[in-house]
Amino acid sequence: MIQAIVFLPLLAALVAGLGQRVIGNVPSKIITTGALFVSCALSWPIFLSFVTGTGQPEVVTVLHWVSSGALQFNWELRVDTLTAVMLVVITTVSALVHLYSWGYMEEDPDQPRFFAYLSLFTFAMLMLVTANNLVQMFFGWEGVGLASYLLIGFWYKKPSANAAAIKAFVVNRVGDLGFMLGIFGTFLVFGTVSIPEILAAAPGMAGSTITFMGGRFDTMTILCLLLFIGAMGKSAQLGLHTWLPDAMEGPTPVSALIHAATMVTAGVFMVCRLSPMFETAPVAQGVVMFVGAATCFFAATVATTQWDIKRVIAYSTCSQLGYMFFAAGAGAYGAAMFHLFTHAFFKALLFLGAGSVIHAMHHEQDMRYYGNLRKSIPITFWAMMLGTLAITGVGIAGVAGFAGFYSKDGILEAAFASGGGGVVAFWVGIFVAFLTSFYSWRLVFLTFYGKARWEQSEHIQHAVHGEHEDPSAEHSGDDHAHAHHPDAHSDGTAGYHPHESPLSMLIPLVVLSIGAVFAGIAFHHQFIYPEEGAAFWKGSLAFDEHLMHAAHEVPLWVKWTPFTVMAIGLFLAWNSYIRNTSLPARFVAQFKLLHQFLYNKWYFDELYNILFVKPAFAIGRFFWKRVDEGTIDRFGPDGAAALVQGGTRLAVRLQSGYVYGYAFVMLLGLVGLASWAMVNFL
Amino acid sequence: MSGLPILSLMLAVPAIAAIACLFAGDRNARVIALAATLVNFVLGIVMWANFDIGGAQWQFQERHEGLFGPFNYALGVDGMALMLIMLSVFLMPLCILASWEAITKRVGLYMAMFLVMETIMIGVFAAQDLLLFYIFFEAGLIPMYFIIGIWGGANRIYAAFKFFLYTLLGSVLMLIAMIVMIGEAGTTDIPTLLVYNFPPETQTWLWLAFFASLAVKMPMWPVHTWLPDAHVQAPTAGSMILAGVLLKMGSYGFIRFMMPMFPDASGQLMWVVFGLSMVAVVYTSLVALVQSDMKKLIAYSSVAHMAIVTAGLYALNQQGIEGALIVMLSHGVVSAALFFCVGVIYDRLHTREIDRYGGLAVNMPAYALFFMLFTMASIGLPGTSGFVGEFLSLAGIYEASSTVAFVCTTGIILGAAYMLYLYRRVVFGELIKDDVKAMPDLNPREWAILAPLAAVALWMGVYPESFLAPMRGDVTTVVARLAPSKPAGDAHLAAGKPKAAAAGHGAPAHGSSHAGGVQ
Amino acid sequence: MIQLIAFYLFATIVIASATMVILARNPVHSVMWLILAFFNAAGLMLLAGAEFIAMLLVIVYVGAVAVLFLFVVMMLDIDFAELRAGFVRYLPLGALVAIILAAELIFAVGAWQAGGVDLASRAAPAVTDKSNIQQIGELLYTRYIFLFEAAGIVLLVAMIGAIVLTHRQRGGVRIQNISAQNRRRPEDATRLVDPGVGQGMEL
Amino acid sequence: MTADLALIWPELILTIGGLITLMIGTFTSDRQVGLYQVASLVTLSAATAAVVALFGTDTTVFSGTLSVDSFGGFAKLLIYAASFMCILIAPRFFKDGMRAEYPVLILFAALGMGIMASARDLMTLYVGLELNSLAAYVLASFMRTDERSSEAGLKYFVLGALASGMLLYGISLLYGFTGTTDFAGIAKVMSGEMNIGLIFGIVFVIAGLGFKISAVPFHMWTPDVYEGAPTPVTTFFATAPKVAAMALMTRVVIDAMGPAVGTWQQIIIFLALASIILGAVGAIGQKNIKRLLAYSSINNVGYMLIGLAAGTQQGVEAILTYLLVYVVTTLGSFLIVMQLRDDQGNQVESIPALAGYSQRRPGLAAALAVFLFSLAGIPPLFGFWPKLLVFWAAVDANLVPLAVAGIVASVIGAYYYIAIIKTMYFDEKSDTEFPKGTGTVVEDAVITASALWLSVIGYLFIGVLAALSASAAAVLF
Amino acid sequence: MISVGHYLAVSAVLFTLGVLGIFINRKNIIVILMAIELILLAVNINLVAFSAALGDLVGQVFSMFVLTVAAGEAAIGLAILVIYFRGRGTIAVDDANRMKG
Repeated sequence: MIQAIVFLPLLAALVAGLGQRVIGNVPSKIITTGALFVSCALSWPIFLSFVTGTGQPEVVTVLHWVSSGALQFNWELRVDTLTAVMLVVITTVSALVHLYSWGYMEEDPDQPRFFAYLSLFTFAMLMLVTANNLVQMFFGWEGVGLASYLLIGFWYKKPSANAAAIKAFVVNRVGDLGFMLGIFGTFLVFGTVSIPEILAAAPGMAGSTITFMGGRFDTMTILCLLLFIGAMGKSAQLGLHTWLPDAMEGPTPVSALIHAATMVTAGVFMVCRLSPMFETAPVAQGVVMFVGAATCFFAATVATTQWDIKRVIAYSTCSQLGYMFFAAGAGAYGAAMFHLFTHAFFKALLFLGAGSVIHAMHHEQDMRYYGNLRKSIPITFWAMMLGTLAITGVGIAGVAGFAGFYSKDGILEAAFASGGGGVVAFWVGIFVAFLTSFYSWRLVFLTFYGKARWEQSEHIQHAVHGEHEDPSAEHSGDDHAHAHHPDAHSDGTAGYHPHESPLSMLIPLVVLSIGAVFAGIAFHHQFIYPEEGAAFWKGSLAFDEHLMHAAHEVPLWVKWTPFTVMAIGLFLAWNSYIRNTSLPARFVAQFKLLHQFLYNKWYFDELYNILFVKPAFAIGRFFWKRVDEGTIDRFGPDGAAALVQGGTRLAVRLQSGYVYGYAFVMLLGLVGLASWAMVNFL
Repeated sequence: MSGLPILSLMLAVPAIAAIACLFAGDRNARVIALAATLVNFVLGIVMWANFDIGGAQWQFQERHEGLFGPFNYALGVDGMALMLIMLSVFLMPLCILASWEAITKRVGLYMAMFLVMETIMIGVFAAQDLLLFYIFFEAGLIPMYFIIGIWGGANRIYAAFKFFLYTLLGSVLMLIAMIVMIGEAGTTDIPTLLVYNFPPETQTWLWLAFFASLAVKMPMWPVHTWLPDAHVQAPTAGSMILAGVLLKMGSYGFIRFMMPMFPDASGQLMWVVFGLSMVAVVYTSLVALVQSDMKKLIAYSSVAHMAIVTAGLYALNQQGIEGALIVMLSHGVVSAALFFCVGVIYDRLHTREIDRYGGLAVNMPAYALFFMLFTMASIGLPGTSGFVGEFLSLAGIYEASSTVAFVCTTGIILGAAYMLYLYRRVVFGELIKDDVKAMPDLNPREWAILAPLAAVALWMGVYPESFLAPMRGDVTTVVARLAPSKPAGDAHLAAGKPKAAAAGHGAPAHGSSHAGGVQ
Repeated sequence: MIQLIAFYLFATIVIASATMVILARNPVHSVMWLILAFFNAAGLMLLAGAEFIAMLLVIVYVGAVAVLFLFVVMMLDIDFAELRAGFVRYLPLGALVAIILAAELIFAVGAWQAGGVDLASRAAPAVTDKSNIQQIGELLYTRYIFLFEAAGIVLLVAMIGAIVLTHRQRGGVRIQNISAQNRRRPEDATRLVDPGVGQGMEL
Repeated sequence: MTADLALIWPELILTIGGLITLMIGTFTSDRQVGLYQVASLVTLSAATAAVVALFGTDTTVFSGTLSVDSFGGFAKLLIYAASFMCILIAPRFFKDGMRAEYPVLILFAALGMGIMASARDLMTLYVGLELNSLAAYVLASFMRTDERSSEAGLKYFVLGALASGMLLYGISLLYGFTGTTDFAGIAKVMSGEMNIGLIFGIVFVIAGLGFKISAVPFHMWTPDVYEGAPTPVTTFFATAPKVAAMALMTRVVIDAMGPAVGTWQQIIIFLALASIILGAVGAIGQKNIKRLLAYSSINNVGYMLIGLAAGTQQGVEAILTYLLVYVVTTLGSFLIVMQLRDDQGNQVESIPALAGYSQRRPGLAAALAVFLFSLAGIPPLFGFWPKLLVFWAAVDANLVPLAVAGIVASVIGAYYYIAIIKTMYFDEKSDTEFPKGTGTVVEDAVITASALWLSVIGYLFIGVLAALSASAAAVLF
Repeated sequence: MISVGHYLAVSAVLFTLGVLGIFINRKNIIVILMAIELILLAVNINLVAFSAALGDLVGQVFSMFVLTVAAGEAAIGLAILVIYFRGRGTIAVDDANRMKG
């Protein structure tokens, strides 16, 4: 069964990708989407069996892979609770995104390719989560990276998409460098790459030390940190996050699936999967928590200033991933996984909703050109609303709440309960919850409330004037949603009236909305409650029951603070974007530097450009022109050739043609040899 | 099988066909060459099928004492040689096919040169006599010289001379070392020399001489500069075979001679190899990043990959060596494929300037797919051949030194950067140039070349056991031979006081038994 | 004492005239100086007791070689005025090297002493009861017969060489060819023509 | 004495044959080329047969002035074979037909070279050498109306005379300081205490002989003479005298100066390296193929001298093998050079004119490529083998630095060989036509056979060759 | 008393003069040929002196051969000179450089 779940998407991807010209567009779409729905249908029973406690971990070996000395690993599929959680998240979101893409990508000429990529991604992601050894995990890890690369660059004609795709791959590779070194180190220390064996042996290694790159470190700390670098890359943590916002160049369903719900959470998954290792390395845990909190804070601050709807959500994703990491850092892996689980639903929902908005707005992504859309696209509006409620964590402690409420509060409480640095992280988390609320509501208000403002939008004008055949722009489904009203310019619509998206896009919105609303309330017992959690996880991650107990017994104000700050954020957003729309501009004018700093994403891209990209090219050119050609070749082969040529000129000059010259040379030789022999003798 | 001198046969078939090609017309020469290489490929498969994994170290041995005076006509293969011969015979028919239409002048001579090349390559890998090996090793210069010089690009003369003289300069030092070895050990028999213990100080000199030679052949930084020139100027098939097999002769020399014959020197001087490899990985990757010529870019990437090979070999452990061997095979397939990919579009537009292309994904989707696959294989995406080799060798390197492993692993970042940058500029982007628009997608002949390469690249990535199994025993032998002189890795794992094992996932601590990390 | 004086006389003259050989502007003068040098060298050899060689030197060199030189110098129609005088370029360096060479040679031969040689291994010890010429003759026709014959071949080759190089088939020389004269028939020599009127005579 | 005559059959045959040929030439018209050519060829064949018959004899004749042994035999075989080829190819070269003096001089030169190869007395050495030299001077200027030929003769003569002066001076010193001219006697004295006179003698003799083998710095005549002399004569110079002089040098150095190894070894090493490097470097600048082959011969002599520097039997074997391969290669190359004629039938010597030769005359170009790669010592061509043997000998004699230096310099040498191949194969066709039908069947057969032998086939004869050279070299030890 | 050294010194000087004559001379080739004769003369003096000092006749025999060969050499040298002169109309050493490089 697990084989079917994992390999059906691959099969579908191959059929659709390689056979697209044979079987045509629609069959390709049917095959891929169908395969995903089958996988999804097969995954839920597994998950539910773990929820009900009947499921048992199992490992299925598919094929021998590599054995080299002690380094042996096979293609294996592991199913345990952790995997099961991921399975449903992946297959469900993926299936829905497939379905959504029917509508969203309808006009695209390369649909089979798109669907094949999506399925391929799903396969890789499934390989990642079912890995029983680190190398297979790495396979999935890189596989999703490839799929992400392909999908970000799906519109390969757009230079920005290509640049973003390469950026995503390369930045991820930086993380992978850490991951690979981590695997090597793990193998060196434990003599195996099998995850269960490593986890079993990890506690025995606690406190040991190892030399790494000349320094002496605590073994487990260094291993965990190396692996965590991998997680940072994939999960876009501070420092390695720069690719994620750019990744929004890809089609929106991709953002929903890969850059919100699944792939970016792989890092969290990995940390949870290897949580017994992290448990032996408190320093590494501290780093995880610190990085998570920092990312959380950073991304949220940036999100408050962005205008691009997808970028806001992307930074939001980044920020939420930070939450997950500081939960993991605090030792609350269950909470981290829970947030991952709920986040998958509501963030996918937000992205798909944003996609629906973009679709309706003829690929305008700038929120400054939105406004008052709630009436034109009501279903989208409500879906987005639910998603926002979920992400901002609306809920009444002890009664009920949206999905995000349970998971986020779980994290904050666990962080608080873990004490020490966790308390700091808690406060950061609280502040970020406020920011989350602010930027989420800002998004909703800008998009759905106020006045229509899209007359300035170039995209809309293109649509209205029929000049939209801009080949580099997104061009799915753009012929159905507009009518020409050249005279009606005064209402800010420029005569353009957005229409609601087709059914294939709305169904996923609805389904995900259900998840966003109920995922928290339905499963929070299993994920984070001490006793039920332990039974649920069955040791597939390091579930600290004490911590979870403590988390449930935090002071009441701790439980209420998130809600409070959410409300403040909501108020602030309402105040700034509905009640007093000039406020943001005044704020910007007042704090110009701060705004610039945030708006430019803390200048990370510029910094990296100066620190890495430009020097890489400059050094490369230097090595090529100055060292390879200017030094090695010049003094090496070319130098030797020149030397020989010089010798040749000399020899030719010596061969003057004059017989007395020749005689003289002979005499010189004779005298020289005689003198040499004489000196030698004497 | 015992009676059939299959290795001699494999040497003879292309040699005879080469002579036939010289006298046949253009059309016939192509057919003869293809037929001969296919026959050799079949013979290779027969040999592989009959290779007894886990059996005798040397198989298919042939010996004729005294035929050549002081040295012998002695052939035989072990697993490593077998795999490299398979690589050669696999690539040869593809090279012939790749030249089917691209080569129009002096076809007979061209095909003859390739067939001679095949004989030489097989000879290098099958020779069991030191001098016989050297003769084959250096003979490879001649056909390659002609291939670059006659059918190469605009600056072919410079490239051909550089290639010839540079590699010749390298090899001659090895010859002196071989003479010294023969004098010392009193035999030219490679299997005997493999277990002969040279005095340590002699080993150092011999090692250095071999290194000088093989490093050029590999090529290692800083003696790599002939390679970009040779590749850029060589015809497509020439680049394929150069990158595919000829570079492997260098690394084959490492594992066949330097490591088992001079174990003490290898242990002492591994840092030289590591140092140069580290420089090469970073340096050549950065240089590759700024290239505007496709073949040059891939050539520089070859240098980086071969640096992984050298570092992997000199990790002196099972993973490092096996990984390096797989990288050799993988690089043989993948770089050949990449060069062919360049050749495909070069045949259509007659330029290798990256900027002249763009948007090929639109009109050449199949090509784009293959190119993508090989790009990914080149940057070591798991599931492709590149990954298995790189992963194993880097794992091996890590055991020897985490610093070296770190530096070498940065290659995966830079590799991704330059390969994807290349792919983006060639395949992605707008299709706006008219001449590029007119380029048709792959024809059946090109399919026939790319499909097997792709299949092997994936096969090697998903089930590398097929390739690892024949070599395992040989690698074990080498590792055992090197074990006494191998320096300890830099990990220095020191057990601490284990905390009380956490409930639920506590298991008997067994990690400390791996102290030192030697597997 | 006389011997010593004679030696120094001969030695001085031979060196002086040798110097003049290479320095003289006129090649004819050079030949003359050369002849003088040979005579004095023959004198030196007489002093050393090698009468035969001394005579040979005079007969062969002065009588044949030097005269041959003179002959050629005269025969070739050389405009001596045009010959550039000068050995400027190489002279200082050349002279330096030559002086070094001479110094080294003299230093080297100074190392000779009779005791250093194993006289027992001499191939042909000179005896006092036979004349120098007889002893040489006996040696030449026995021990060195092969070389003697080979020397003959050398001279033959020299002769062939000199002839093959310088001998020219002279175009203007008429040699009687008797058989050709005998073979000659009237029809070879005469021709009957019948020219038409006004056509002129074709010769 | 009469018994001795039975052992010098080759010399007798050559002398008598030479005289007969001379007579034929004198008493028949110059157009009877076939007749005296056949006579000379038969003479050489007979002499060769005599050498073969005497092979294995190891004795001395004429009171020890001349040796009859396998070493000399080996050299003579090569000398006679090379002379044979040089007579064979000549008639087509000389437009006015080959004059009878040409084969006669070659025969007498061969006689002289035979004497050189067999000399074991300084006097024999001198006479043999001069016999060869005098003939050679004449041959060099054989095309007396050609200015280049006469200039070549002049230079060869002047420098040759200077060299023989040096040689003689050295000989006189050796004689004076050892009291004998016999090689064995000299060696006996040299095994005792050395003195400065002996050392000068050694230096002067090596210098004089170095001229004959054209070792740097006594090589200066070589390029000019090779270029100026008629091509068959150049062929002759490049082959037979090299063998004779090398054999003579080997014999003198090993037999006579053997014990004074400390003195001559360094000199030989210097000559070897200087020859290798200057030969290679000088060759690169050449546009004339005969001149280039001259530098090539200088270069190759350097390698042989490495074998000599080793001073071991192994080294001598290497020299002999080298000589054999060198002679075959050089003969083959010159046979092709002889065939380089444009559509007017004029000799083409310019290397740039060879551009695209492979497309005009693929067979000849391929053969020339084989010869050149072989000269460069690139395996699998057989030219690699003697080079290997030479280095092998050097290494075994603990002269590793010399071997390394030599082998590195061989890369420079490879440059100019492959440069010609580049011209023939890579360059666009030049304007010069090379019409077919320039070679006789015999010549083509010889070219084909040598090319085949020098490609891999030669390796099959290593065993025979090794046995032959070993038995020859053993004579000296 | 006249020692062998005296002779050898004279011969050394003669040899040197001969050699010098070859390469400092730019006037005409005949002088070069004469210089060669000087060298051979020096050798002969050497041989005779050694012969006398050793009481061994081989030196004198050798000297005879040298004389013989020298005569032949002179003949051939002059013959070459003659044909060279015929071709060029000059015997200046400086002009004999048609081939070089």
